[in-house]
Amino acid sequence: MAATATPTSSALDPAVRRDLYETMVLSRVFETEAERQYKAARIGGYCHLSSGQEAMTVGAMHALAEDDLLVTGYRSHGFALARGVSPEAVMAELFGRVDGCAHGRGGSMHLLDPSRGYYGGWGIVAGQLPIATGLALALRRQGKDQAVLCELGDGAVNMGAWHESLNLAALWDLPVVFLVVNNRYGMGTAVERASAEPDLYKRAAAYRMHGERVDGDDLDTMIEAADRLLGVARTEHRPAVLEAVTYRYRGHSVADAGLAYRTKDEIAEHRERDPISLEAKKLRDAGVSQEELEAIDTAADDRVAAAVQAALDSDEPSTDRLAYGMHALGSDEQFARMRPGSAFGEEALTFDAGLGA
Amino acid sequence: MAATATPTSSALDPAVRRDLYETMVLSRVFETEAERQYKAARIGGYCHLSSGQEAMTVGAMHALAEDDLLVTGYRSHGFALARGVSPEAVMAELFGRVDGCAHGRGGSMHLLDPSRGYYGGWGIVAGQLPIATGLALALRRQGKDQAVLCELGDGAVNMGAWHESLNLAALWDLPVVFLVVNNRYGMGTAVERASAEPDLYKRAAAYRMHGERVDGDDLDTMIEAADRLLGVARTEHRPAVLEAVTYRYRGHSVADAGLAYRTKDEIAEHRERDPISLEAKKLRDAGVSQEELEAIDTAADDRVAAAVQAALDSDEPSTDRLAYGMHALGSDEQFARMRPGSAFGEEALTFDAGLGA
Amino acid sequence: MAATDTTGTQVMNYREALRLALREEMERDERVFLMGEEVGVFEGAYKVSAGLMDQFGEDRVRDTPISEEGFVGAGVGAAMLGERPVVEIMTLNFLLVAMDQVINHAAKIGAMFGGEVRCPMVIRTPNGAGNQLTAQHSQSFDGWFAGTPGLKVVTPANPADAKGLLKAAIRDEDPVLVIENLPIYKEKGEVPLDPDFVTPIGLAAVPREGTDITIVSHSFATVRALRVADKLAEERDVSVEVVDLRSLRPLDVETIAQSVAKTNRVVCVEEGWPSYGVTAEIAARIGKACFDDLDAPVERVGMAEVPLPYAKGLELAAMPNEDRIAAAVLATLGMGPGAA
Amino acid sequence: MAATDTTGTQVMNYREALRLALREEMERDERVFLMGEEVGVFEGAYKVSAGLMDQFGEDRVRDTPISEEGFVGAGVGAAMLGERPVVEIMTLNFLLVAMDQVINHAAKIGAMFGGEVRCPMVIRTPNGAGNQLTAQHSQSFDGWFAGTPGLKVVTPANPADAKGLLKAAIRDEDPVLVIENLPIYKEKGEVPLDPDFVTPIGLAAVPREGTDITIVSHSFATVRALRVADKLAEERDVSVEVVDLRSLRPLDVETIAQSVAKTNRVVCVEEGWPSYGVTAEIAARIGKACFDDLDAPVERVGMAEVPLPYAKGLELAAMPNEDRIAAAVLATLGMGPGAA
Ligand SMILES: Cc1ncc(C[n+]2csc(CCOP(=O)(O)OP(=O)(O)O)c2C)c(N)n1
Ligand SMILES: Cc1ncc(C[n+]2csc(CCOP(=O)(O)OP(=O)(O)O)c2C)c(N)n1
Ligand SMILES: [Mg+2]
Ligand SMILES: [Mg+2]
Repeated sequence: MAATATPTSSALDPAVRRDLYETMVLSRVFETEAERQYKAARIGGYCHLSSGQEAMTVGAMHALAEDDLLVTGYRSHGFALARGVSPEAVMAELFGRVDGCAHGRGGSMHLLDPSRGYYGGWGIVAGQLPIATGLALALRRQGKDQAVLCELGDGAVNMGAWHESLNLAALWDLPVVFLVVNNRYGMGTAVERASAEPDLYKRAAAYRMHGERVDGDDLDTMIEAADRLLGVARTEHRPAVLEAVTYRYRGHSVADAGLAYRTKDEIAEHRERDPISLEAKKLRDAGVSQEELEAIDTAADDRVAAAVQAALDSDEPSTDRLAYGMHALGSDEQFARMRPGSAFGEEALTFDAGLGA
Repeated sequence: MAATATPTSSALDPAVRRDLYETMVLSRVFETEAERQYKAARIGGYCHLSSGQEAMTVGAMHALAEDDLLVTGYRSHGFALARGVSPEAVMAELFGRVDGCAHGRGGSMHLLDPSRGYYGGWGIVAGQLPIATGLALALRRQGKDQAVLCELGDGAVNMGAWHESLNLAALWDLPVVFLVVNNRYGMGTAVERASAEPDLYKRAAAYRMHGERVDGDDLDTMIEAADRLLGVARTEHRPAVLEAVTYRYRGHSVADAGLAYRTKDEIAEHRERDPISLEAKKLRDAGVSQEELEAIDTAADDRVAAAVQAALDSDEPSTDRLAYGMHALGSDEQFARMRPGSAFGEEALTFDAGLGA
Repeated sequence: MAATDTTGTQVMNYREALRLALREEMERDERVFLMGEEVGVFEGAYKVSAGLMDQFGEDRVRDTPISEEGFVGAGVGAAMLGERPVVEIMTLNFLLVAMDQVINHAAKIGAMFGGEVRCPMVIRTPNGAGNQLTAQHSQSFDGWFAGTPGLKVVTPANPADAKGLLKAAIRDEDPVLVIENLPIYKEKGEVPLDPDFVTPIGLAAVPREGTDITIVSHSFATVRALRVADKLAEERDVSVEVVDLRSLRPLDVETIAQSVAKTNRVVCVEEGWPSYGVTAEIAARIGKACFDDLDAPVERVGMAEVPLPYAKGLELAAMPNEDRIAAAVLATLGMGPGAA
Repeated sequence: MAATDTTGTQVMNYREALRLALREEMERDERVFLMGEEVGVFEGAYKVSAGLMDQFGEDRVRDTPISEEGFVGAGVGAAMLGERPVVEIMTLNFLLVAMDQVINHAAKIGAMFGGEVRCPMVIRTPNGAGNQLTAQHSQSFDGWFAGTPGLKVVTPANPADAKGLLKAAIRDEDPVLVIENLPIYKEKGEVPLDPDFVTPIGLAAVPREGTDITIVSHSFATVRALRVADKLAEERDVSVEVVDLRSLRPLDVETIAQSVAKTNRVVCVEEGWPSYGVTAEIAARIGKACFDDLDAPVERVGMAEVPLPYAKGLELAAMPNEDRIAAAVLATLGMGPGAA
């Protein structure tokens, strides 16, 4: 059951550590700006922020190899950025513009970038688990030694889809690591009020699967564990559960103040162990100067400001292209005979026209 | 976690043991006859036999107190009989007659008798688990110290409904015992080919729930375990998983020869440890004569023959009463205005008329 | 909002009317309890149950894990034993994971068990789109449930009906799906304070009378229909009658047919996709019941048949907006673009 | 049944035609694999996949645990990565537990992700009733899927279409639901042996031409319609045209409208419940597209709107049996009881 240890990344190259810190800061700044833009009504729908969870996100993405695959829930701005999707493409998506990574069709919950192995961005709690399992099955069928990382929340572990997916992954020896982001709450429900076994990683045993819990707020811990379990998945084709304990500072979504179910003190307490501050301290200990750190903040600000500008400059999708992407090329012909007595102007729905007007 | 021991029933009163034996024999004879009647086309639909599983069934039903509740899947003739539903009412149900326990509306898969706390008889794998959980919740709300026994198959433990139900039952301290009937196969799929953790009872731990496995072919073992766990449920309001290992001799349903996925030798081997023979031996050891045992067989034959005759004598439901039971009294009025432009002769559908013509 | 006066009416919004109905029914009947995700401590994702946990405690306002299949089924079981569970599903979209318990369990009980046991449960949940919630969160599957024998389905379009229909549902002996609506939650209206006020299930309303054409609608589409009726009366001197279905199963075909017999023209509107949707059934019923009355084909307006896109402009264009409804009304009257 | 000759046709039953389609497509394309409960060792609950595990091995004919939500979703994921999964669901009834993966995942992918990724998967499953399988096992939810933008839904009614439509579905780049039918599995017919024979998606068939009235149907209702047409031709000298939809989404309204323009009368038949069902959409479309052609209201025949009871007599009475269809045809022609 115990995972075979692979070389750990705890001794991070200083330049790499600095890069990762930049990404953590970028993620925080990006989300702060997203909240501002939401309140300015440039972003709509649900917008779930992950401020406070940056070590978990960036650590997991660092451990993910270039040709590994990623699937997440809806709290995924940080994952997209850390996976290398440009802030412009993410911000444009939040703004609902054609240059968004889903061309303005998906919004905050449905980011993706298949060219980086990122297969979305899903909004139904635990709905992404069977899909991640299927991606891993495809990898096995194709004889590839790649792994899938599947992010989910602590609330998702009580859905039937969790159970069915973990059983299939274990039964079929699929290379998927289920990353349970335990940020203590699913909306307003604390883990202990939702899970009869609140040590969530222990549930892996029900499938003879390896499970472990780590401090998701420590970047090195996070990288070490993710790297090791992804390694096992790649080489031994064994799935695992990695529970990362962390905390979200903001409410469940921008619409939730996040105070009905927890105290200000509790939040303040967690902010004292902020993952970005922890990393800043490590960098300072390694000799990085305060100016350098401030320069990173400034660069992130600039980067995000540029992303906002790019998003604003990007076109809104043409309303003539409502059905864009829905069906594959050639499907228009199949639908041609549906038009008489049209209930909804099928005439107007074409699938294979380009994105432009 | 460990269940508190309650007085065991292993020292069965000889008269009781004899009664239970009679029920086991009745169940076997009933099902043999059901198969014959199915082949004579008096019974239709799916018909799932449980020959070979009698010690499990009768033992569990003996442990169930009079005011406890029962929910099962579709392989439930034996449960109904052992719970005291008359062979006439069960056979009439299989024949689709008005005197059937569901008035011919349910058939083999949907037996019930609320007056005996038997709430069905369900056909969707694991669909009965949330329902059993809800019955237990109602008992708790009503402040009652009763328990629910919920039967399911080894195949059902891989459904999401299992996971969600067990978590709820454990989280809310509900008095329900999940009786996993491990008869080695779900249709043609052996347990190890379906469950990553083939020691099914171990899955209870994922909910901090007690789980244990027993030999379901030994009546005394079965009674002791069911009695003990139901007792904990009643008095301490704690759920449990009881995995009873047994074997079905016949195919999955009458339509399945049951040989594509297992050998004749395997079946023969299990027949050597037939639960009815095991009990007969215990009775003989306790001084019951061979004639007495044969008299039990004969009585069962007679009982079942009488049930067949009663079923034959029972009326077929009137086709004027297609919608009987669908809605509560008074609903006809709600549906009255749906009739114009009727697509299906709503005129003919009344809910509150009696069962007769 | 907790009225102690029980005569007359009071202006309140739709969500308050629902809350009043829940409170009254919970006070009236010990067996009634509320269960769902975030209904208690969080006071409801859309705040319908605000204050109820304080009043009734954790047992009667029960927070659940995210396990829709599990707790919908738990509602079914509790109802079978005589409780009166009201199960909240955060939005209709999430009922997809509990479909089997609703369709293949709750709806089957009365008939399949030969009338030996009943399932008096309520599921309440909002449908609807319009806030850029995107494809997975903007759907209206109303017709699927309305097409399921064994269920009853009601869809209040204003605060009074929200109170009256939810109370009727709770008092009903059968499983009833109460489909609320996200955009209507904040709409205000007069609500009767009588704790025995209920809106009968199976009875459509005619919130606006007219003579030229009928719009048949339900849920938020009724709100739109009334706005379109106002606008067309003013701008084009068209007299629109609005039939608000209120109940999809049973469906009040009689009221629809009476209206169409008078106006001879009809547009059916729904928030969801029309193909194989609610308006299909309405149009088919009208085609049969009013064959000789119709002076023009029955028009339908609904959501464009695409997974609802995120971008605001795309979303607005895809939804059954008032311009599209007005255009369909005018076209059916021969007053559309190109007409004399 | 494994034909090596690839010209001409061969008589085989529906289940053999499906098997031939699977075998040919698996031979043609390595990415195609079959997955589902009992498809391998057991050779399929209805034996469609008999012999395939022997030929293609356990990886390409993959037995699953009873976990529909899990393995349907696994199909979605595999398809996103370029595989061509064919997922068998034992019967359509069990798709209820996997509804969320079909409706809120598979169907959403193309549009919601802006065309960046596709989901070329097939789900095949039989609908239907008629063998006393009772309320939980006798349903036809065809219209729910057909009403879901992003899906395609086909419903072969004979062996040739079983082969042709399943092959078209496997080759399609979108998620396609192939609804087979329990009572048709044993029906025989000529099936083209050409491995490149496919039946286009979105094209209805006219298996019988006639002049007096049209029956529009799909799946097993088409088998019934053809029998009724024979019977009425012989006994009442009525010339019935049968339109077999074959595809519910896209729906071939053109072929229906052409037929109705000729016959001016139409009865829509389905195996499921008509209210909010497939025939609602067909009737609504005809009402609009053929408004001036209709000489009589569009009739609908389907299952009585009750959970299907077990007893044989009740089941027969509840189903859309041929007497009920014939009666509807005659009534629509003004030849019913009481007519001149
Ligand atoms: C099936 C389903 N039920 C309910 C919801 C509504 N919902 C969205 S997020 C959420 C909480 C999830 O919590 P958790 O898994 O802990 O993730 P976190 O939000 O903390 O990242 C809920 C209930 C949903 N999207 N899907
Ligand atoms: C959700 C669902 N999927 C598939 C089926 C078809 N089916 C009926 S019984 C069965 C096997 C169940 O096996 P098990 O749980 O071991 O019970 P047993 O039949 O051995 O008593 C299957 C697959 C079903 N009824 N429901
Ligand atoms: Mg959480
Ligand atoms: Mg079994």
